[in-house]
Amino acid sequence: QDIKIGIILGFTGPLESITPNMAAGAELAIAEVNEAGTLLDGQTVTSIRADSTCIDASAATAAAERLITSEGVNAIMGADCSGVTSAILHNVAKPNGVVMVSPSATSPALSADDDDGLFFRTAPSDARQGVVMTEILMDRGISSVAVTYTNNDYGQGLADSFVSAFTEAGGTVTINASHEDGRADYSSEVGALASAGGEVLVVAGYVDQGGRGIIQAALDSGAFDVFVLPDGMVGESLVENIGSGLDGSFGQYPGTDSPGAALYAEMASGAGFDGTSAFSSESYDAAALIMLAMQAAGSTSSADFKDHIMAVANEPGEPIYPGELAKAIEILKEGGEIDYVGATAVELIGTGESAGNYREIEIQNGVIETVGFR
Amino acid sequence: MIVVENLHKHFGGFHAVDGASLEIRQGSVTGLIGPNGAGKTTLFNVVAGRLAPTSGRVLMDGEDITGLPPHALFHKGLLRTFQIAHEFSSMTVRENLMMVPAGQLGETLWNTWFRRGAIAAEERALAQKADEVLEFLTISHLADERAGNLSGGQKKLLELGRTMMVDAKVVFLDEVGAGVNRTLLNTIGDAIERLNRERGYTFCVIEHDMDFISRICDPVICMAEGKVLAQGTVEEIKNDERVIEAYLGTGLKNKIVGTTA
Amino acid sequence: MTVNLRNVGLFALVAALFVITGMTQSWNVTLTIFNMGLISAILALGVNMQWGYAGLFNIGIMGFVAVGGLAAVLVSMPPVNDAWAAGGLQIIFGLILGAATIALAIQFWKRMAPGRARALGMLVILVGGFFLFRAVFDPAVSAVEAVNPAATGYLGGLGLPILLAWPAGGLLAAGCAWLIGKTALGLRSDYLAIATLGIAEIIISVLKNEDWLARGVKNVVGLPRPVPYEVNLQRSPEFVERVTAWGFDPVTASGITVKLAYAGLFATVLLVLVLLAELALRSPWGRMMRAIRDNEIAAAAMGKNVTKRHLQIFVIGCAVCGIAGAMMTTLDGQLTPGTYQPLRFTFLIWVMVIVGGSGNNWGAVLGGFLIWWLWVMVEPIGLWLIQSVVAGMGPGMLRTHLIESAAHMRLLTMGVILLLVLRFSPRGLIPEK
Amino acid sequence: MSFLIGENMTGGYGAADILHGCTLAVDKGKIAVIVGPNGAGKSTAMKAVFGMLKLRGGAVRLDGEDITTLSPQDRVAKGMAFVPQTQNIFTSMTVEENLEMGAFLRRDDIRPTMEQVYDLFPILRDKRRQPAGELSGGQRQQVAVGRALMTQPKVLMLDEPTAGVSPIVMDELFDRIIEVARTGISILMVEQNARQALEIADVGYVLVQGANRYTDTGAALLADPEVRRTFLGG
Amino acid sequence: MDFLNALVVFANFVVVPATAYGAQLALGALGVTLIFGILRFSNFAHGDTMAFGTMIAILVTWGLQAVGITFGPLPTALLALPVAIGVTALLLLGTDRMIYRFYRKVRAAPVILVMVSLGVMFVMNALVRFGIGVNEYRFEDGARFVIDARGFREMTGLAEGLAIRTTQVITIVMAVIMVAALFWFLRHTRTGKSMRAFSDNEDLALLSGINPERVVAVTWIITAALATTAGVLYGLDKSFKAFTYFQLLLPIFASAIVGGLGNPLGAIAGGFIIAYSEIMVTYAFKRMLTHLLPENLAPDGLVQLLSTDYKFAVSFAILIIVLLFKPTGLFKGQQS
Ligand SMILES: Nc1ncnc2c1ncn2[C@@H]1O[C@H](COP(=O)(O)OP(=O)(O)OP(=O)(O)O)[C@@H](O)[C@H]1O
Ligand SMILES: Nc1ncnc2c1ncn2[C@@H]1O[C@H](COP(=O)(O)OP(=O)(O)OP(=O)(O)O)[C@@H](O)[C@H]1O
Ligand SMILES: [Mg+2]
Ligand SMILES: [Mg+2]
Repeated sequence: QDIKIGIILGFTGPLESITPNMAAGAELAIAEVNEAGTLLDGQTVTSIRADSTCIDASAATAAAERLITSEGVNAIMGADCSGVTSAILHNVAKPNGVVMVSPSATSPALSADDDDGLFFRTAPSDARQGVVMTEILMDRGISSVAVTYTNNDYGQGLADSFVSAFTEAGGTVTINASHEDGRADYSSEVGALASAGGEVLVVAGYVDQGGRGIIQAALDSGAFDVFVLPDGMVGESLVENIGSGLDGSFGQYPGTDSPGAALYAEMASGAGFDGTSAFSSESYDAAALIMLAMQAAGSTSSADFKDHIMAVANEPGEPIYPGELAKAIEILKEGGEIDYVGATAVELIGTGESAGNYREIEIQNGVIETVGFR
Repeated sequence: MIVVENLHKHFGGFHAVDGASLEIRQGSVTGLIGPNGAGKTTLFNVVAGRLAPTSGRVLMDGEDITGLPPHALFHKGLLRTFQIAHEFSSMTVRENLMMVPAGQLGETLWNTWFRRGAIAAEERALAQKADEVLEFLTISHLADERAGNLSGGQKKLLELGRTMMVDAKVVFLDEVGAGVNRTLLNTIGDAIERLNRERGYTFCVIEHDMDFISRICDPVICMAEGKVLAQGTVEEIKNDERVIEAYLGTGLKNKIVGTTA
Repeated sequence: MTVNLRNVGLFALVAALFVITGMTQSWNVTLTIFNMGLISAILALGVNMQWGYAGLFNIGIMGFVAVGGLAAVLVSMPPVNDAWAAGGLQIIFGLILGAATIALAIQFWKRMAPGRARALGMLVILVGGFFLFRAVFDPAVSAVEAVNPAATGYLGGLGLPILLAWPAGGLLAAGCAWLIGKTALGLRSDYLAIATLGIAEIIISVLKNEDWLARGVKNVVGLPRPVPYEVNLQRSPEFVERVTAWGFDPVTASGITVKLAYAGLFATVLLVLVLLAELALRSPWGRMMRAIRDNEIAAAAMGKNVTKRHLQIFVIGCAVCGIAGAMMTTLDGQLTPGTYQPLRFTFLIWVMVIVGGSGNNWGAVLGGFLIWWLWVMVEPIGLWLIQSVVAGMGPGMLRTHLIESAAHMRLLTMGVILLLVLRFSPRGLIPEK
Repeated sequence: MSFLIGENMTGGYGAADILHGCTLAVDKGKIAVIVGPNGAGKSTAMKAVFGMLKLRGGAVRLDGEDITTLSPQDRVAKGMAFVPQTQNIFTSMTVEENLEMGAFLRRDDIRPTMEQVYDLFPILRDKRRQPAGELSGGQRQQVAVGRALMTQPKVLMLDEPTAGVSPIVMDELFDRIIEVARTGISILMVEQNARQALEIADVGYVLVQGANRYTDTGAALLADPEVRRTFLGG
Repeated sequence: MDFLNALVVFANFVVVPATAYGAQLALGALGVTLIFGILRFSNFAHGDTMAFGTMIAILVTWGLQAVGITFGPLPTALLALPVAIGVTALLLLGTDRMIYRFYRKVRAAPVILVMVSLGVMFVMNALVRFGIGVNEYRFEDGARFVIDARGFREMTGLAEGLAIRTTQVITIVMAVIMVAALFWFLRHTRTGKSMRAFSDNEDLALLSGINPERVVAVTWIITAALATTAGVLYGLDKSFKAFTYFQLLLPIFASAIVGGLGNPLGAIAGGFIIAYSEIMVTYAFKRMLTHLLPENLAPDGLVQLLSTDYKFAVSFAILIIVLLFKPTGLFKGQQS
């Protein structure tokens, strides 16, 4: 009998350029498990993709309905954008009692939601990141920043939490302005940001969306030289596309000093995709968690394994890194305990969302270098 | 009935109507002639509220009606036809006529939902009336044809037919005759006279066919270059030097008119 | 109402599509699509009123759907008392101030003689009013948005049953439409279109950025439902007993039950609207509208008040869209301003109307069902197509590339099907007679 | 043998036929005038001759050659010109551009012809830079005829060229048509100003319900009291 | 108190970007307006036509770069442009033959054609994604700046910098040339006039011996040239991404309409109006005023009329206001 995992991401729509790498991440984990062939005594896992469109709640609901009631998936890896995620959760996953693990929905509202214990996310909470970012800035002696965020719940949540943390710590935010993804031109945003001034520009956006457009325009017009890059902005494609102009910019993204991220990036490039692309590693971890929890519960039924996700993700137990899923299955089979670390140093807290350990990075000579952990 | 006072209508720098003053007397069939581009249609358009005048006034029964919208003028009993036919092309000929009367019960949404019976009765009456008009215009067989498919002349007849659907006070006819068969035009002329006599309609008729004008119009006003050139009975106008020079000419046509009339 | 065999056949065909989906996929999937199909049909009906009856080219549908959605939040969510205390009344006062400024400016413009003094005076009023408005409004907004931003940060709603939101959505949309119509209906065809499109974008901007109103991009989730929750049904022994007795799985049955309940509500609304629309269309009112659409100049000369009629139909059509918008938000259970994209909420609806047959209510309804079904089903269809293509292919670059691009088949399939339908019935499936 | 002949034409727009075996012919340098009640099928017959309507029966021959299957465009190339009854000008283009479009297929110098048109219709010279859609009804008609004259055709087909044209211009127009015919161009026209038209016609057709009712010289038709009463308004 | 610096700030953040963006919009709008002017429908596939043309240009550019051909200080993509135009023209002609021609024949209403173009849009959308994927590509080479901010500061000794990109200059020059050429072509050449005649009255055009197929073909070819050029220049200046090109459609349509549909000059004017209004209304004048005003008067706030959140809304609001006063656009456009 087959295990089916649905991968619901916005393959068309505004996030279409990052979703392929996210899906590839999840499928990499699935392939790894199948390779081992030991999950639940040799069951194979198949994945089924579906398009959440990121923005169309109705279409996403219909797609999820199809995955669950027609294809009969055992769990869902997804969705990506918070709006469609909560629509799917409430309209399909909950009624049918199916576990959802989202790699990228970060809306704080989702934590407060009544989810029947079915919803988890490997993306860290926005609130935590704001604090970490503040610490980094303060340590660098920067006290005045301009902030721009992508106008969705991720961007706004992150910007809000950062602004409150930063002002509390004594810093000044000269402007806190949104930008829309996928727009043709960001001159007016950059104009306003430049006019407001600030030592650096915090860009709470997506690496190949408006965030990059803003940085490009800011560099071109000489408005800012240094940028602060939160998780959505850290990715190879940024450095590739912008180049040396980014040198000196810094930021943070989820990660510990565990070697997970590097391992994952390597595996990804081995499989032919960019593992550093936004939320790709979170996707790998989401899929891995689902499968490991199944193994731990010894069941493919959501009602059974939903209670094991926290346990496999957190201590105590043997730390598990990307590429070690076979080992993890082995341990679980023998009744042992694991602490899934994965590519993003997963640590689930509260109702099941990533605690958020962060890796501080800086761009030097066109390379993203890790300079510390927080 | 209708008094036009020192009316001007400018298009950019061009003065299409340039200080025209005229009166259409109650109960008359007034002819309006003049060379192409004299400003006749423009004058109609201003009177009927389609165009706002640059300056000047239009009075109806002593009331200033300048600048009133066309639908308001319709309700005051002022009707017009178009030189270039404006049929409702996707509707049938009968529907073209039935839509004309104002204040139909069924034009209110509420009634369409809750007073179906009354509407049905009204519709029957309207349809009958429309069929009478079509009969008169000799196009009964086209009642259910799409108006867009009519021949050029038939469209002109339909234009006229619409004005016959209601009780008008004053009707402006802009070249109903152009493209209409002359035999039929005579019948139309008779109808105009009859409506004028029996129902007391006042008419103002633009026409280039002098036979037609001669038959039914008194008085006749001749416009040229946006102004009133001459005014009088048909005979006076026909013999007016200025009118002959600007409009009638002395060519072939008049010879024929002379020999056959 | 003549029943035409071909039309019945078309409806049967679309019904068959749904049934086949139900049998090959699952009834839950079918019903999910069907429910949105009902809403789409209502939307198409609204657009058809404006375009099909009166020739108004409105591509701002998205805005009215969103306004309907907003109504759902404002009616059904519980009020946030802290937020009201923090600055609710001040916000209202600010808004009144803003409205008063505009009203004053308009009155001023009307009363004064044209000239530089008028322009200047108006400018002073507007600028002064703007700053006054911002001075009152901005602090209140900050105060409200600071109230527990993660969960609320807005004023909340009235806490009434969500079914009331449907007529409320219609009314709110009608109100907006009236304001817009008063100003913009002088425009024609494509110019009107882009103006309405712009207004829709403005409405969405407001919805996204005015967090005090409906939480902006943070979304309002967990709207109350007019129907029971599936989980509650599953927990109800009575329900479980009954459905198991009928041989159903309780989880599946609960999903179907809930969806059928929605379907019943939506279908009622749709049927009532279709009935009213049909009665209106097949009456002198409809004839007058068609006359106006055919030739405004002649209609005006025949005593029809074109402006007034345009406004009437614009408001009604938008109200219908507003009702549908409120229904859709109810079905989704959340208001997601980011969802409102012109492609999905305006152009797709237009496709429904045109493919169905503009000017014909039944056509619009049919188009609504068919196109929505396609919009959802092109994904698996496209996937299936690509799989059948690569099935015969050996492994290789092209094969991988095609499989990776499978998601884009959705767009391709949609495009091709749209073109095919339009090719074989260019006047729509059920044309205006 | 006639220069242009539409023989036994049968056809219509949809299912029902409008034309029932109608025949129209004109000799080189002659003027043929078609009259008849409204809706008789005069315009339809003209369109049929010009290939804008599919015929179910009959044939159209130009100078002995069968052109029944040619497209309107090809007929233009063969030297035919047509002024339709309605929508016969380019409203958004200036008067001068309208005339230029008439001469679209000509490669020689069109200035002299244009001057001739302006001489014939002086008002058009004043309005040459004005969009034709802004002209008065009669002026439009003049533009339409002018456009056709610009073609320098071998056959000129006119559908009610004088509708809405003032008497003085109408006289000019008829004069001019006679002149044109004298240069060897054949003229086929529909007229409701039938008495004036038949006066100058070499041959006249009375069309009723898509079929020929009377065919004779213009003068003979004018003299026939029955024809006068029923079709020419007495 | 420094007038020059204020001026430079304004130029750098308002004038230069708005002018370049305006020119980009204008080039796109020209294509839309041409199709509307001649074929009489609003072509929703235009954004994706631009994307398709740009995709070809990128592929060719990569090819050229691979064999070592570049264009000196100018972007190599300009060399690839003619090829891209050619391929796009073929695609459009093929589309016309297979799809649009039928609707012309049955004389479908413009709105049907709009829906058809929506279908074409979906297909082209997919073509581009199949062809090059959904990722973002930079394909610009050559000199990026005519003058950059740092260079300007060093050169002039001013506190503020001014940056002008090569692509911005090229775009503006191209836009001016293209509109002039198009205007001249439509007004003064036989083919151009025949195209206008065709759009005005198809039947009568036929009666004048105008070959409709030729008119249509020429229209599509010019459209291909306009769309590809616009797309490539935009991509050079910003970057190429299929989704963004689709999103460009709205401002492009807005530009074409506010200028008056069917009028090339209107497209240009419209592009600049949209661009300037987007940028001006949401611009924060704080920095400029800090330079202009004495220190004690320097503003605390941003001195911004509306936050950038509303930039799209504002440009549409301005568009609506313009239309209220000029119901068919600034340059008296056509109506369908
Ligand atoms: N919209 C317009 N813009 C510019 N000029 C116009 C416009 N409408 C009419 N004109 C000009 O105004 C003049 C008067 O036109 P009008 O239609 O009133 O003439 P008319 O007397 O009705 O002529 P006809 O007998 O040919 O119908 C004409 O020279 C015409 O070119
Ligand atoms: N496009 C069309 N589709 C269907 N029927 C049409 C169409 N055009 C004309 N007809 C019908 O064909 C018949 C003949 O029309 P035609 O235009 O040939 O008349 P005509 O003799 O030119 O009349 P008129 O003197 O009024 O111009 C009319 O009864 C008309 O209703
Ligand atoms: Mg006139
Ligand atoms: Mg005719």
